[in-house]
Parts: sequence; structure tokens; C-alpha cells
Amino acid sequence: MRDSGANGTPRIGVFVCHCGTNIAGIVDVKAVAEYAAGLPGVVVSREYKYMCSDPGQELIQRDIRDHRLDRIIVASCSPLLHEHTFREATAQGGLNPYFLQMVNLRENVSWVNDERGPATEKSKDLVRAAVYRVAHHKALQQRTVPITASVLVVGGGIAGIHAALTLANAGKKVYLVEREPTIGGHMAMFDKTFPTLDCAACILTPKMSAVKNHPNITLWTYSEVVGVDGFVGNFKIKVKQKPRYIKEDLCVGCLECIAACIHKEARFPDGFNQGLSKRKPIYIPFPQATPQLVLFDPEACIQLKSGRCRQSCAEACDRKAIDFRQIAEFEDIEVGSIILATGFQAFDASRLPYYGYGRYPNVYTALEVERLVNASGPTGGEVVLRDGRKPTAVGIIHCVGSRDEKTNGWCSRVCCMYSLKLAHLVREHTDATIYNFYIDMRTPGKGYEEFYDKLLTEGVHFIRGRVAEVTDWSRSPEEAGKLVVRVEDTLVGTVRRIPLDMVILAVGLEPRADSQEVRRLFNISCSTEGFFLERHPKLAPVNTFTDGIFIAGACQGPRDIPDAVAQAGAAAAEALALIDAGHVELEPNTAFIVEVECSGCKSCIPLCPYSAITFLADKKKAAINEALCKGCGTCVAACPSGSIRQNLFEDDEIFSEIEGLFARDAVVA
Amino acid sequence: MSAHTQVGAVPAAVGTWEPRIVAFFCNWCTYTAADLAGVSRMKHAPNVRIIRVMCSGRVDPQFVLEAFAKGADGVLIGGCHLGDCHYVEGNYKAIRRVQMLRRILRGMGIQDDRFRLEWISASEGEKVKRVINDMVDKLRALGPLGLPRRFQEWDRELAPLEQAVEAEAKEASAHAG
Amino acid sequence: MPGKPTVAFYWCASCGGCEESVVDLAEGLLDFVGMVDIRFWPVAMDFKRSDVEAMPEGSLLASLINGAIRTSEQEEMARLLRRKSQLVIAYGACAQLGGIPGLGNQFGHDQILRLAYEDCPSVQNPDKTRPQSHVQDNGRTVTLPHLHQVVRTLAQVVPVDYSLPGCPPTPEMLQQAITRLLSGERPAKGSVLAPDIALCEQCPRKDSKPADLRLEEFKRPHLTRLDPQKCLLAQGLVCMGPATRGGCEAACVRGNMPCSGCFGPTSRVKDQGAKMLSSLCSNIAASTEPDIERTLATIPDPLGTFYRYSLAGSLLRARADRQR
Amino acid sequence: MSYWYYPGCSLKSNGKPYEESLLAVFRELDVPMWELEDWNCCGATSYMSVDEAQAFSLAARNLALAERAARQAPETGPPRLLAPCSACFLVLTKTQRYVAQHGDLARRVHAGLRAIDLEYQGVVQVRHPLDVFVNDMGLRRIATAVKRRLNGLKVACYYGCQVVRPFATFDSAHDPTTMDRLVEVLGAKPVRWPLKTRCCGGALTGTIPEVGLRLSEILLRDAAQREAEMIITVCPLCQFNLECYQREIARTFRDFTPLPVLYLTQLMGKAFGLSDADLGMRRLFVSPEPAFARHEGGQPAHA
Repeated sequence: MRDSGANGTPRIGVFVCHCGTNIAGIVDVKAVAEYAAGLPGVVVSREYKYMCSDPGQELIQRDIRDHRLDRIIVASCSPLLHEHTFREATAQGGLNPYFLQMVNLRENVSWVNDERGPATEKSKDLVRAAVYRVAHHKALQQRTVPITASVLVVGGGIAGIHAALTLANAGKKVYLVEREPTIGGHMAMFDKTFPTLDCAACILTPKMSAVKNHPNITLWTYSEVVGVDGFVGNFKIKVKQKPRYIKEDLCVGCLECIAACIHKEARFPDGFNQGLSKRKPIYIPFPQATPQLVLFDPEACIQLKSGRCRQSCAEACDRKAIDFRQIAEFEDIEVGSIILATGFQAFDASRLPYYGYGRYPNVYTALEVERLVNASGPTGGEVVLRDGRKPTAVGIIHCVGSRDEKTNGWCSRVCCMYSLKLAHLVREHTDATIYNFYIDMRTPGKGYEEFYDKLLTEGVHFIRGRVAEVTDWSRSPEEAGKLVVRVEDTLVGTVRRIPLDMVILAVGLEPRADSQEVRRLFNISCSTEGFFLERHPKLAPVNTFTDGIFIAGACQGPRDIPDAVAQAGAAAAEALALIDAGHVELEPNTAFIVEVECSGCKSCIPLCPYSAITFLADKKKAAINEALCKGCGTCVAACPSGSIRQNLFEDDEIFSEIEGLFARDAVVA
Repeated sequence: MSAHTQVGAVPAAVGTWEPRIVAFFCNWCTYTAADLAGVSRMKHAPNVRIIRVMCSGRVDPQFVLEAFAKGADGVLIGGCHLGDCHYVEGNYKAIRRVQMLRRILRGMGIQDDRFRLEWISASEGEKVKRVINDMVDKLRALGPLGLPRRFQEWDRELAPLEQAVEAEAKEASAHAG
Repeated sequence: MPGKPTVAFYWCASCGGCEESVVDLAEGLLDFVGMVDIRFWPVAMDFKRSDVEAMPEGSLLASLINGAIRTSEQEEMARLLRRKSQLVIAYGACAQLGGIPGLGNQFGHDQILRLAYEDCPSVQNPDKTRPQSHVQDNGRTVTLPHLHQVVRTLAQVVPVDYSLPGCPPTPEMLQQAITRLLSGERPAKGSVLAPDIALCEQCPRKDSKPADLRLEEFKRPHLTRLDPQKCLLAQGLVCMGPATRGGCEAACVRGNMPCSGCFGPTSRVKDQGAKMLSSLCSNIAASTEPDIERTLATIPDPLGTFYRYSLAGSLLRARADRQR
Repeated sequence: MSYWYYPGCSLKSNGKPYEESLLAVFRELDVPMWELEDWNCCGATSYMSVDEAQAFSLAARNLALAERAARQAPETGPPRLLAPCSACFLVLTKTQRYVAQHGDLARRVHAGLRAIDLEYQGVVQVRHPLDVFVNDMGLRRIATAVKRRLNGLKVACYYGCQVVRPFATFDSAHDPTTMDRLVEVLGAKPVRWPLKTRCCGGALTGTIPEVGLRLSEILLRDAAQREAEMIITVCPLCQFNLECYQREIARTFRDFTPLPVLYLTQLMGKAFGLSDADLGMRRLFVSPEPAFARHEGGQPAHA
């Protein structure tokens, strides 16, 4: 049953890449190429400095012509990196691109092994396996499917907003789905942005309105994606719109209902203000919320909880926009591509009890202080302690939940800069003495180091050392009634006690708590810490391993606003390039059933998660719908009579690969 | 498979034996993790030979048996964590087969440590290294499986008659000639 | 005796069922001997080994050899017949796949002999006498065949041209095969002379198999009341039909018993047991390790279930660590 | 649930009031407990630094004894070894961890135990009274035993260093709360005290007294500043350091007022209405009586 290639004996060319010294430094590439020359069917075997370079690719094409090669083996890096390149080169040489087999000598050998002997032997084994395998390769055609020319953007923070606007301005249909009642994300909470200190709202709110008003953007806030189906070019998405209990088309945002609420006093913690102020059961997250719609908190509203309220809010609404019977609605859409911009969450400071957050009222997180310094915040921009006093000494502790083995190992990238910004702003608002407790100052970025220099001259204190604890244990009259930061000043070489009125914890950035569920929903990967994993850290930073799904912003890793915006633009461009092509090319690695061989036992049918296998009632055989098959090969492995094949991964190809691995002594002539 | 045409790996001389592992890694998680181990320069034992498949669900139990029969000392299957399969549930198919296959292998005298299924996500380059090193250690402790050599040993009992028949045939043809 | 082609029948490690299937040709046997001359058939007629030795090389059209190769004598006869025949046909599951005797490959020599000659409850052997291949008697050496280390398929000992599968093959298959060969037709060497499609194709219960099978537990035929109409897999029995070549017309299933796999795999499959295991386990409902284990525990003897006939010819052949 | 009691050296000597009150409280709560027969030194203090393997073996002998005792009296259930002294508790739990994690050490320890016909299987649970009170018995059960509520007596709960560090098994390493919750049930009011796990001076009081005394003084003074009327602790060494050197401290530091330092179990016994004699109250140097007297007259818990 072994057929030996398309036209009898195969003529194989083997090309071993040095990859500079990446491979050649560990693997004796010359020996591998010489060895390959003696393998059955091998007509040409060469080694070359960089196979992926133009001359390297031309070498393949020339040998295809000169030696009438019909099978190509490139032993270089991972097929995940360059299979496409070498398939192109093979096709350019006039061969079907699927007559190529790659051998991964770099990621799988030279980069993980450090002894020349074993690494070279391993390389020979792998090349031999490929030689055995490639003889069975068949000519295949790439599949093309049309692309739906619309994009789903998940997350309405600055990254999602920017990506959505970029695509919409290019004339593409965009669906922007935001979980919160308003878009704007974390950036909407900030007062100023570093290092320019321009007002966050002034630069963000125009973009928020642009999203709302753009004819190409459908904005669904207070909504979540609950279902993702399909594949690149043809995703089927289900979006759940949570009930606001407001008819969105009727509400004009006059806020009369809020004034009329039966609760005269606001007494529910206001999430947007980090709980530093109170709101009513009916509320608008913040004055510039987009869309300008009120919503009800079902946990707080008497009518929604018990049905026994006189509904003064509804009476007050002259447009009759309030609807207590509203339920969640679902929308089904089809998109060609998806951009995930789901952002981050701030580190929960109460996880570090020795910094006293939650125990000492005057220990704040940075996000809380962002609200305090904000003119539209809970104190109208006054930086005051919880008892109303103005602080005279304020400490900012850096790296809370960052660069810390006990919590998160990574640097959150933005804390140094926002700590400097807060130092400046708090000083500006209070005239207080400011201390920064830092491990290292990390200020790479345009104008960032200059901003740090400015703060140094402003008289802000910088103490290099990791803070041991924040305590109210006083040892002296000056410390009485204050918070005391105990810290080793590593530049002075002594332990210091600094009495303060206010401590600000520069909390780090974390993956969102539900990032695992989200990535499962979208079928992408996460890195170990839980941020979404890019396809390649350098060359494909906004791509994921799932074709057609891109990532932007802090869901991929901590980043500041300029980087998030840049990345959002990149993701938008990738999505644009994809859908503008009009069609997408898919790997031809689908499975198919050989009808005359199928006994109709139906064992395969329940195995396919995509329902690609159906039973043909007339023929009493199973058949695979190629358009639905995604090429996992599970049914192939499970077909009890061996009647299902998978292109690119046929049984014969894999059996030959195994045989080749162990034919070491049988072939040496 | 007939006795006289069988080719198999002749193990290297005693003392230089190195365990050989065939690893079937799924494209999306474990193969990517192995690439990551490479990019991160995580050195590990050179005893593993990776065969890439799209999904751990593609791993036909025949592949595992074939690998052993051709000379593997150990077989490793790597897939996405349960619940994380790129193809939704291929890895569930894999684990179900593996649990039964393990009983078959046990019945055929192949120790549990020689056959391993590991869930390794795309970000777990470190785990690729750890699993491979650990498996190599365990295989060293077990020693060679060497099925091709065993097959040859078993078939040595066929040699006397085979040679006798050949000799007779030669004689007969000589007479005839 | 020129004109009529000649054939030989021989039995190795087998139960005699294959021979019975030849007899089951009944009147057809008369047609059969009308077509060919039977030159050697120890089970039915008095031939001597020397008769075969005296035949010219290649003078037999075909030898139909049933049974696995278990002893030195069987090996010797197989080699002898190979030399005398143009075609060697592995007749029946034991010759083709190792068959039931092949299950002995799970055990070491000593284990088998101890069971057969000492531990078996029906054996009385206080001196623990075991068969010897060389015995001195009155100054003369008497020899007996010895057991081989492993049980083999016929093809693992001599080149085999064709196989007729089954335990036993049906008389119709024998008749058809001989007719084909006499007409000068020569299928590709190594062919199995039966349909290359799994049994379900010709199963009378095919339509009753659901397309969404999810197996919760496995049942054993002698402990279960079986619905005589419904697909046996759907009833929770391990029916090897999907992994087994058709050609038997689903004889067992018609007798309300699940297929046990005697026709071996299709040509696309190297290892019948592994393939059936793969298919069956993929379709079980459980999805946590302990639940899977619980479901699979309802198959108490996986080797005997999935490899009932094919162990000797399987990829692993025999237990790796068996002692002599 | 029942317990094997491992006193260690302290509870038999200067920690006597701890033992007396602990036993009295367990009796009152009707929880069976038997002193482990033939126990030996836990191996704390200097053994670890002299010969680690011997020190671990010494500790493991006690664990093995507890396992054997439980095997011989199967009606007592799985072995639970109560170690009230912080140092004992730490050494015994550390031994369990190290033997479980380090094969070479485990081999030496097992060999040593075999030589004296003992076997340590790793099934014994080493438990601290705080853990037992809060997690085994539960605060509700403790509450039912209270006969005289402590009427808002302000106490500083002092955990010391060893109960929750480095192995935070039943409480937070940085901000433990089990003792605070317990004394609340008794009717006392725990003061919020960031120094609850700060060093009491430990062995330094004996070796470098000027450092040790200062560390004790920090705790005593801060507790008093927070208006605590007494310090409650669960460690014999802490109790000893904080209470017995107060005259020294008063001589060394200005404006120092003595503060009673009691064992948790003494305070519990008091709330349970047990006699001072049963609770070893008379062995204290700084009398808690004035503090208790300030809160007399409250209604009994079960009026």
C-alpha cells in the first residue's frame, strides 16, 4: 500500500540551513548534508548559510530545474515560522508546494541541545525521517474561502476604540462590544496622561463620540460575546446585551430619573470612582459616558429587587424610556476577523497585607488617587484623606504586585511613569512632601526620562528600596497618628521609618480574572501569566495562533497608552489586510473519506466537534464536508477500517516518518 | 512482515545506549511550546524526536505501537490542556485512547513509564524541557526496550531450518543444472 | 498425472475448524476435486511426508496451510510445502494472523508449560513430567518437535502469496478462490482474498446503529440479554465489526453474537486491535480520568478482546519481557 | 475528635501555666487528650545547627511514637499530635515537610527509627491549639463554654514568629487572625495591632540582653499605647520574655508601666469560669487581676 510518490521513484533534494551560527554552531551541517546525500531517493543534498534568504530560495528553484527534483526537504527552523516561505519557493520552482517537508533543526535541535555529537545525530535522524516521509507527499491544492468583510472588536478601552475607528474609517463594518455600560476603559478614569500631562478626557472623549456616531460602527455596550463559532473569514458570533432597564432609543440622557429616584441619598459604591463616592440604583457611570444612557443596578433598585417601588423615576421620564421588564437580548453576527482588546485589571493590593490596604484607610491604590486628582472625581479634584484632612506627606510605593516573586514576576511597565505623574499631580494639588519608594526607575519612552528629571528638580524624594511594611506603629511623637513606611534605603544603607499621611500603592497590571474563559471562548492561547499569547513575540505581535483573531492593548501584556494605540493600529491593519483580500487561503489539511472503503459504521460521526461528518442515507456511507472540516485528524485516527485520510498527515506519511527515524543502521551504505 | 525482510535499528554497542523517544506533539500547544523552549534556549536531553501532528486526537494508537516496534524506548504524546484543545475536544479522544492503550502495553510487557501523555500549553516551554528530561531519566533507569532486537532474537530460532532449506535448494538446483 | 492442477492442505497450530470448512463444501467437494487433484491432506487421507519430499519443486499449484506456526515441525512442513508449491495460501485466521494460539504470545514458555502440564486442574502429573524434544530409549535417541519461543503467522516464516481469512473461512470463499486462481487470475501478492471493506457494510443490523454513539459501559454477551435486531455496539457490546474485514456475511451477528474480529483488518490497517481500540475509546462518554477508567474497566481483558485473533501478527507480536 | 499531647520541655517547666490552663480548657470543653508516652526533646534550639539529620530524627521519633500510639488505640482515630509550644510546632511540622521532600534525609531518618523499632509513615497531623480551637472545635462551640464574658477587656493578641512562619498552615503569615477571633468570642476586645508577629527578642534576651530587652519593650509599650490591658500569647518563650523581664525593662527604659502577659488558654479558662488555681494564674509575675476587676460585674454569658 506504500505508493512511492507521484511518478515512481521520487527525486529528493535536501537543503540544510546553517541559519548563520544558530544551527551550524551546534549541528555539523556539513555532515548532515553529506549523510542525507546517501539516503534513498536523495538526488541533491546541500548546506547553505541562510536558506530563507533570496539566494537560498533560488538555490532550491535552480536545483528543481537542474536535477528534476520532485520532493524538497528544507532542514532549517520551525515549520511554524518558515513553512510558508519554503512552500512558496517550492512553488516558484514549478513544483506543487506540498511536495515540501521541513525539518526543524533550530528550535528542536540546536537551540535546545548543547553537545555537537548528539545534536548532529539527532539532526540526521530527523532528516532521514523527512526523506522517508516526503516520498509519500501528494500534490494538494490550497483551499480558498470568501471572507465576510466585517470585524468584531471586543473591548472598548483606548485600544479597542482606536482599532474600531481605524477600521471604520477604512470603510469596514465594525461591531464594538464592551462589557461595561460605557466605553473608555481605564483611560477614562485618568486625570492626566504621562509624560505630557495632557488631559485624558480631552483626548479620549472625542474618540468615544466618534465611535458612537460612526456610521460603520455598531456599538454594543453593557454586552458580552457569549458564543464564537466558525473560522477565519467566517466567524459566527453571539452577543448578549444585558438589560439596562432603559429603552436605549428613547433615553436622551437628561438624568431626570436619577433626581427622581426614591432613594434621596446616593448610597451605593460608585465603581467608576473606585468606591470613593456613592451613587443611586439608577445612575450614569460618569458624565461623559458613551453612550449617554442611564442604567439600573438590579442589586440595588427596589423595584427590580422586590417589585414594590412607586417608580418615581419612571414617572419623571417624559419619554417613557424606563422598562423594568427588559430582559437580556442576543444578537447573532458574522464577521471575517476579530480583534481582542479586553485590557487588564489592576493588582488587588489587599493580597499584600503588609502594605495595609483595606486595613489603614489612608492607604490608597493608584487608581483611587487617579480619581481623587480628577476634577470630575469624588472630591472634585481635591486630594484629601478619608477624614477630609489634606495630606502633608505622601508616599508612593512602586512595584506593588509587580517584579515580586510572591505575586507577579513581571514588570508592569507603566507604574514608574504613572507614579511620577501622580507625584507631580498630588504635589500640585496639596503641596505635600512626596516620597517615591522604588526598586529601579524604568522610564524608557519618548520624553519619559525627561519627565523623571523634571520631577527630580521639583523636589520629589526618591528612596531606592523595597518597602517592608506600612504600619501605624509609632516610635516617636512625630510618628504618632501617622502611617509609617519602613524601608531599607539601599543607597544610604540603612533602614528608615518615614511617617506619612497618605500611602499610594502603585499597583501593577494583571490579566483580567476571566482571561482564561475569554481565551477558551475565542480559542486562543495565554502565556503562563495569563496574558493573551501572540503568535510571535517579535514578528507577529498582534497575531494569535488562531487565524483571523488579533490582539491589541494590555490584554497581551502591560503597556501604556501610546503602545496600546500603536498596537491597536497594527491589529486593525492586519484585520484590514485579511478582509481586503476578499478570500482566505486555508491549509489543505482536511480529512476525507474514501467512499468505496467506508463500511458506514458511523463510528466517526459523533467525533467531529464541527459536525463536518454526515451519514449519506442513500449510500449508507459517511462523508466529510470539506468546508466544515478544520483538519484535526481525530476521525482519521479513529476510523476502525482506515478509510479516512488526512491530507498532509496521511497514515503512510506518519508511518514512514517513524520508520525513517529508526532506519539509522539499515540505510548506511 | 516476514522474518527475512525485517529491518530494524541495531542498537549501538552496550554502554553507549541512549534512550530514544518518539514524541507526537500537537501543532497548536505542545509543538509551539517546544518551539518556545527552543527560542528560550532551554537545553534538554537530545533523546527526543518530535513528529508534528495537528492535534493529539490525530495520534493513532498504531503510531505508538509502530514507534515501539521500530525501536523507540519511549513514546510521548503532547497535547493542549483539557478544555483548551484547538479543536475543542481532540485531546479528550486522546486521553481515552491512551488509558486503554496503556493497559494493552502493560499486557505486552511495556512499562508505564515508557508511554506518557502530557498536556503542555503553548506557553509551557519549561514543561517541555522538564517532561523530556524526566522521561529520559526514567528510561535510563528502565534500560533499552529494543523491540527490533528482541524480534531478531526470537527469530534466530528460524535460522537453522532456513539455512538448511537454502542449502537444499542450492543443491537441488545444482543437480538440476 | 498431467492436466489437473494439484493442491495440498496442511494444518499447523489450529483447532481443525479450517479442515472442517473444507469438508463443509459437502457435495461441492466433488466439484472441487473435479477441478484439482488433492495431493496431500493428512487430516483426511493417508499421505506421508516422504510423498511431499518426492514431489518436484514447484509442482503443486497451491498449498493451503492453516494454523499458526508454533513448533519446529510446523515450520519444517511450511518450508517444505513452500518449496513444492507455486502458491502458498494462508488459510484461516491462525495462519493469517496467529489466531487463538497467538494469544499464547502474552506468556513465557515456562508459564505455558507449567499451566498445561502441572497447574491445570484436570492434569495429574505428580512427577511434573514435561515434553522433551530428545529422549533416550533403548539406546536410541527419539526426537519430538519442540515449541518455538513465539507463535508466528505463516507469513512470518515463509513468503505467503494470499490469505483466506476467517475462523474458519467459509466454504464459498475457498471455492471462489480456487476458481479465480484456476482461471489464471493472480491478485497482487499478499492480497487477502476477501472484500476490503469492514463488516458493517454487510451487517443486517447496520441501519439500527445510531449516529451519535456515546458508550457509557461495555457489556459481555453471556451476561446480557441481547436485542436480536439492534446494532450490538449500540447495545454496549464490543463488536469488532467496524474494524474487521467483511466476507463472512456477518455470520456471528446473525447468530446474535458480536463479531470477534476473525477476518482481520482491512488492507489500510496495520494493527487491528489498536484501530478498534482507537475507535471504541474515542466514542466513550466519560471525560475525566477516573470516569474513563471506570468505563474501560468494563472490558476486563483488552488484549483478548481487541487482539483475539491478531496478536501474533500485530505490531508488537509478543510480550516484550516474556521469559523463555 | 481526640488528640495526643506533646508538651515539650517548656510546658513542663517555665511554661507550666500554659500546660495547666490548656489541660483545664480541654477538660472543660470535654475534648479527650492523652500525653504522648516517652516523648523526647523536639530538637529545637541548637540541635539543628549541630547535626541536622540527628535533629530531624529526634523530632521524627515523636511523630513515630504518635503514629504507633494511634495504631495501638484505633478507637482514637487518625493520629493528631497537639504541639502547644511554638518552637515544637515549628520543628515538628518542618520535620514532616523535609522528610517528605528530601529523599536522602528521609532515608537517614527512617533508618534511625528502624534501629529503635519505630516507623514514621507520615500520617500524623501536627496541630497547634489555635488551629484546633478555631477549625476543629469551632468558635460556636467555644462560645457555648463561656460562663463569664470578659466585658470588653482590651487585649493585644500576640502570635510571635513561629506559629505562622514560615509555614502558614492555618492562618495568614502576615496578618494572622485566629487568636483575635477567639478572644472576641470570649467577650474581650482585641486591639488592632500591627506588631502581632514582630520579634519578642527570642533567645537574644539571654545572649545580647540590650537588643532583646528593647525588642520586648517595643511590643509592651505599643500594646499599652493601643490601650491593651494585657497581652495574650501562645508561645512559652514569648510569654517568658515579655513578662519576666519587665522589671529589667522598667530599669532600662523611661516611663514604662508593667503589662500582664497571659497565655491564651488562661484567658479562655477565665472566661469559662475556671478557678485561678486550675489556670496557673498565681504563677504570673504581673497580676492580671486589676484588669479583670475593671471588667467585673458584667452579666454572665448565660443569664
